[in-house]
Amino acid sequence: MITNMLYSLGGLLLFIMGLFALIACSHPLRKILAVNVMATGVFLILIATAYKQAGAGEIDPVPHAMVLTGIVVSVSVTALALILACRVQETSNRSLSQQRKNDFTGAGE
Amino acid sequence: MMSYSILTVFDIVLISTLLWLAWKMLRSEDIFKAVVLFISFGLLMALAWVRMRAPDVALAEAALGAGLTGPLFLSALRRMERLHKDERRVDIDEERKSDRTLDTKQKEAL
Amino acid sequence: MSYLHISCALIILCSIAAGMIRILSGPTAADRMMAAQLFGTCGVAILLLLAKGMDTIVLLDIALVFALLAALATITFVRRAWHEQSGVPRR
Amino acid sequence: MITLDNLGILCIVMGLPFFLTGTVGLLRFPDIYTRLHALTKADNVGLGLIILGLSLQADNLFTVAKLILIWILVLIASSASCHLVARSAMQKNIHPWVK
Repeated sequence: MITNMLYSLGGLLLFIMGLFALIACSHPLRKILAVNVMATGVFLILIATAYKQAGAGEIDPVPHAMVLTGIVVSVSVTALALILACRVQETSNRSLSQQRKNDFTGAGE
Repeated sequence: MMSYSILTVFDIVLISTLLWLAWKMLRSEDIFKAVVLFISFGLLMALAWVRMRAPDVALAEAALGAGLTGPLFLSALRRMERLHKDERRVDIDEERKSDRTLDTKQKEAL
Repeated sequence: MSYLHISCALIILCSIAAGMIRILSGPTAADRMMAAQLFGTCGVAILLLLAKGMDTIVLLDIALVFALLAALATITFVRRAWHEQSGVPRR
Repeated sequence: MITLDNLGILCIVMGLPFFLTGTVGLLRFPDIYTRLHALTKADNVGLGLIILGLSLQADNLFTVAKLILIWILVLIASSASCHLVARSAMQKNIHPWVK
């Protein structure tokens, strides 16, 4: 019982940390890391609800299946988010330097 | 009873290491350090799944979380830093160009 | 459940927690990556000890995956992400 | 009384100081190459001793074969990545530490 409480508390703290970093940090890569940490916290709580001790009977397999699916989905979401972050930075950089060039040569006026 | 208590000590050390790792990862200045800490975080999460008697989840985490996500983050970091460097190089070129035009204007004025 | 194996795993876990200091304070990027490699090797040892200590033989397969994929991150790092202070001699 | 089980316990306990030495070397040594040396060698010997002890305690031959396969894989992976890091550091002009 104490193990369930311990891991649930750890998952809760991980979720809170990830939420805080998601709000407080501005770098896109760090936001993606924060979302990953939040997802891990949720998985930890889910698995901790299903845990039983070695002699205390069978473990409920439904949360395990949900977490397994969740891990795979989280990896694909991370890959997509990384590509989007790279593309966003590329586009904003290009538009920024283009804008500066226009300001410098006076073409924008 | 003895092994139960030693398992509880194992849990406490594992969870405190995980929380410390996550805190340092989310509060570090260097983004590369955060990515390396994330790889280590994935490895330790696999140990936590093993401890929760979920070896299927641990297998998925070891293969995907530690093996695939880390290289994805490293590649994305490389790409973003290269873009950043290119952008800075454009700026430096512009500064040089502006210096040169200023010089020619001054020479013409002289 | 075996008391000895789990306490050995606990000692190696403490050694991992000490190796984290090198990730936090590594002067170059390679030092941080090497500490992550230490996590891989020690993780394999912990998994093997827990497989005996918790009587779940399945953990050997997870240790196999660990052993294969711990090198992948290092190789990706060397091939694609290590470009700091190139050409600068360092004492 | 020396049984196979006790011999396995002895090997496992003997493997632990190698891991601790590897971590201390990683923390205390002065540059990349010495840290690589401590990490790669000490940890692999410690893992080899632990695997030897676990094979002495194992139930069947299949488990022993799997344990030895894991050790060979760890050896290959860690020596390959160690070599890559060291060669790449040499190419980046990072000089070895001299006293």
